[in-house]
Amino acid sequence: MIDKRVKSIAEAMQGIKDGSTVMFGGFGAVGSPVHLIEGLLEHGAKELTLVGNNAGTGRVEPLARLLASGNVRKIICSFPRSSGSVVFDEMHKAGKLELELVPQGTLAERIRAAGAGIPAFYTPTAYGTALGEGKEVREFNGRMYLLEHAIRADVALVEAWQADRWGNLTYKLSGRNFNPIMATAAELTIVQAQHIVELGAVGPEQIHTPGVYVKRVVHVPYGDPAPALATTA
Amino acid sequence: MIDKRVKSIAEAMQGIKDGSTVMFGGFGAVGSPVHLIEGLLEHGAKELTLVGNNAGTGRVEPLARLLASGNVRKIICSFPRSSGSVVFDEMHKAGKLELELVPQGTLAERIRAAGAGIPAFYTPTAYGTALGEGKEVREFNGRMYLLEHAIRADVALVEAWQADRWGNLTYKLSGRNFNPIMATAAELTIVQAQHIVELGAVGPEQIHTPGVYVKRVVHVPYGDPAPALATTA
Amino acid sequence: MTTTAARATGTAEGFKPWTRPEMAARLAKDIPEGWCVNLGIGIPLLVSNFVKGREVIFHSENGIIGMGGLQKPEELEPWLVNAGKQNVNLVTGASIVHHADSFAMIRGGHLDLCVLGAFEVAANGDFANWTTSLKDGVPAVGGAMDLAVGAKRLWIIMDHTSKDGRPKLLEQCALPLTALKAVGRVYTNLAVIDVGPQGFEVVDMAPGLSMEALQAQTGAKLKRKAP
Amino acid sequence: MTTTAARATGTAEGFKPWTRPEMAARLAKDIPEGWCVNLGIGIPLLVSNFVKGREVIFHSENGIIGMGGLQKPEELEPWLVNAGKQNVNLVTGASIVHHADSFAMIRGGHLDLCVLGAFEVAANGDFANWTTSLKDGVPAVGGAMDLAVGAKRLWIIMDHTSKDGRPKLLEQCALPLTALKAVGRVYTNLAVIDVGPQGFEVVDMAPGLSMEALQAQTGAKLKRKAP
Repeated sequence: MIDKRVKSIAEAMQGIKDGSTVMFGGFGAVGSPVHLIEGLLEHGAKELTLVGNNAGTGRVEPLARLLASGNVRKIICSFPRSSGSVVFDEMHKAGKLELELVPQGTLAERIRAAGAGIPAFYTPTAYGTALGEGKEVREFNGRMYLLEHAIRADVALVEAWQADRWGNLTYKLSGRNFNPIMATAAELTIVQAQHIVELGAVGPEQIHTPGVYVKRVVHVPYGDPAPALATTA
Repeated sequence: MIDKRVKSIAEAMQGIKDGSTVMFGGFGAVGSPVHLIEGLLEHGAKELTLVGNNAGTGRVEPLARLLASGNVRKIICSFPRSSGSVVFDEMHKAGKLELELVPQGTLAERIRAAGAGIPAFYTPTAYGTALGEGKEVREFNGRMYLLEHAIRADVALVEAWQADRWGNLTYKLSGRNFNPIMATAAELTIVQAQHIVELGAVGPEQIHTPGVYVKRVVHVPYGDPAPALATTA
Repeated sequence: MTTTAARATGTAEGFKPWTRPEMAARLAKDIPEGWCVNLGIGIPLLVSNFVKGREVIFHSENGIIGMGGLQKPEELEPWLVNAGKQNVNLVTGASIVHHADSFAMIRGGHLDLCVLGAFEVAANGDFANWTTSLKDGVPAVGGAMDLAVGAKRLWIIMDHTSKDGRPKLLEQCALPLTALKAVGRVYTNLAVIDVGPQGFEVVDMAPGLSMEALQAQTGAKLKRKAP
Repeated sequence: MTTTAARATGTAEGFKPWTRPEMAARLAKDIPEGWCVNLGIGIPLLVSNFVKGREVIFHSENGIIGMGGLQKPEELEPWLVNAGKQNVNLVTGASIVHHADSFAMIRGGHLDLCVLGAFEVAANGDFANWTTSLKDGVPAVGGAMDLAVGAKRLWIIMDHTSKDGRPKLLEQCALPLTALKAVGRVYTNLAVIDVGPQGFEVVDMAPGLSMEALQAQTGAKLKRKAP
């Protein structure tokens, strides 16, 4: 019997090595696999490269603490700065945390490309800007494009609404965001699921992520994300 | 009020010009917009380039009749040949129908790329084969890839299970196939829908194609596709 | 004080710059029913208040097609946020997609319009809105560059001049660019200005403002749009 | 008649080539529980009959993950077809995706195994299965090239020789290639053969068959797989 459920977050983290590239879903707090990020901090892997849309808020939430721990060497990110991104700001200014800033759509497409076996693609985004500097440029039909490469990860940390023992997933509303594409782009995709459901409980046309992409599922019925504070994208 | 419903297939075809590139969904009979293909034949546009997985069966079904009409200059296709593809075979052998043969996954990704604003991407498929000949080759991480270009269309003909007045769509089971990606890749996406439903009848997490991609919807409650005869992929 | 200076600060008798809601309403007037529109954070978001009676579909780059207004306290659905991470509602007919699909929609030219704020707009359509410096502070870019190149039309809504009175419409941008030749139209507190093949073309001005006064607050040559 | 010739046609006493169901069963034995597997049309499809008692997830490139068996007449669901366009069932836990997502799964290396038929397999793992000629007839390719380069493992299941007795395992393919250096293992009616760094390595043979007889029907050097 296929059963991807594991009993604890510690078990879910087994085998994550120093030097790993780790993606994490979420757009702000919504769809963020906070308990897995906390688990990664406790697991203790060092020299990590993180890939995600944001770079944490405040000093208490797991992502901020993971950055503060010094275990992260680099972050690939579209929107690291927010009113509350104090730890990121400090670490980056102190030269302790490298940043690769990527436009949000390019970030999403580079992740999707990795999952789809596409090593590189051309995009118009960022052509002629500081974020396009040093990138290969090419013209198609009279318009200029940049070559962008897939971002593949060793580990993807994903937050889902429902999961079954095969790892089939659904996401709730805006909780979807980066989670489905990250689930496809890593060797080891680990899911924290709000609800564990029976196989077949979600119809074949309603599953958002087929279980094929998922290696481990841990049940974390943590409830709703905190009501969102307006910051910026 | 946004209302993309049109009253007839003839109305749905309005404005399709000679020389157009027209995509059609479906994998064999399932999800095939047969009434729209028939409408295209009756509309009479000539010098068409078609894009689809298959190239028709027998002499009676609309796609075979469209090919037989001589209105099609070229077909971009992954599996034109089947036990029943008599019209395609005849037209192609007689030099009256150009074929661009594309591996099925490359075909799907080229269509998806067009919808996603990606002019070109690299894929390992067909490298070193006759279908890769003449294509640009590039190495990434020690593996060889081909450069493949987006296929954009003037018109996409799509078959859906449910549609609302905004053009939000769902597909039934294997009827999904190429339909959702073709819906994104054309200037004019026309849908034949089995069921017209009220706006909001399908939940926001269950819509397969957001209506933004759709221009016209025509109600064709034609029922089930014919039980499939085993042929080949 | 000189007339020009008075007009520049908008205090001359007979002339008042448009307020932000007025700017948003003026822009909203130009959005026809049926468009799919992405509104940037800040002033652009105000535009959604002025399309009542028309079905306009608002897109949020985190994967919402059919975004409604901000949630009231009693409506709280913490699983719905907009690009600014505020809790929002869905309208009837809304759908949700993942981030790659959302940006495929943007990059693929499926949005009729994107409205963004800006620090600077150049006469050739270049604009700068994502960072004031690549050296100081921590940069962030979000979805601005994707929206700028992807949407069918990019309109900018912003004050005509900076807080210290310097023009924001320029011959050339000085700040790091967000995109090249992307802007189609600019809505400011003083005027509505198209970016045409030969540069800025004034479509509309706040009532009582003269072309000369507008030119005085603009860092590039203005001409009147041919009717 | 000579012993070799007798063995070659499988008629010698004490030796019978594996039947197609036996070949499929032999291959199925090597599929562990939990793999996601795409079975090509023809003999490969038989493999699904021999994994009972193990959860193996069958993928169909037209967008099914969790394909069951062929439908019985009383089960008819015309909206479900496999890659061969036969009506099939779904298993509990199945999901449906569109064609680009299905081939993203294939190309992205998410299938543990693909099983295809072939006309020829070369000792370096090249193989040919999509057309016997680029000149005659109308070619078709379907998903074979994508599956061949995408799945984690590609196993071929085929008769050891062609109908007229020519070897199908060769030093080099003569027919148009489907993919280069793609095949990991070949299951024939005579043997199970790995494609190793130095060429074909015999893992298993039909009972009673000798290495010499197998070599006589093979167009490339065989060696025994080191245990």
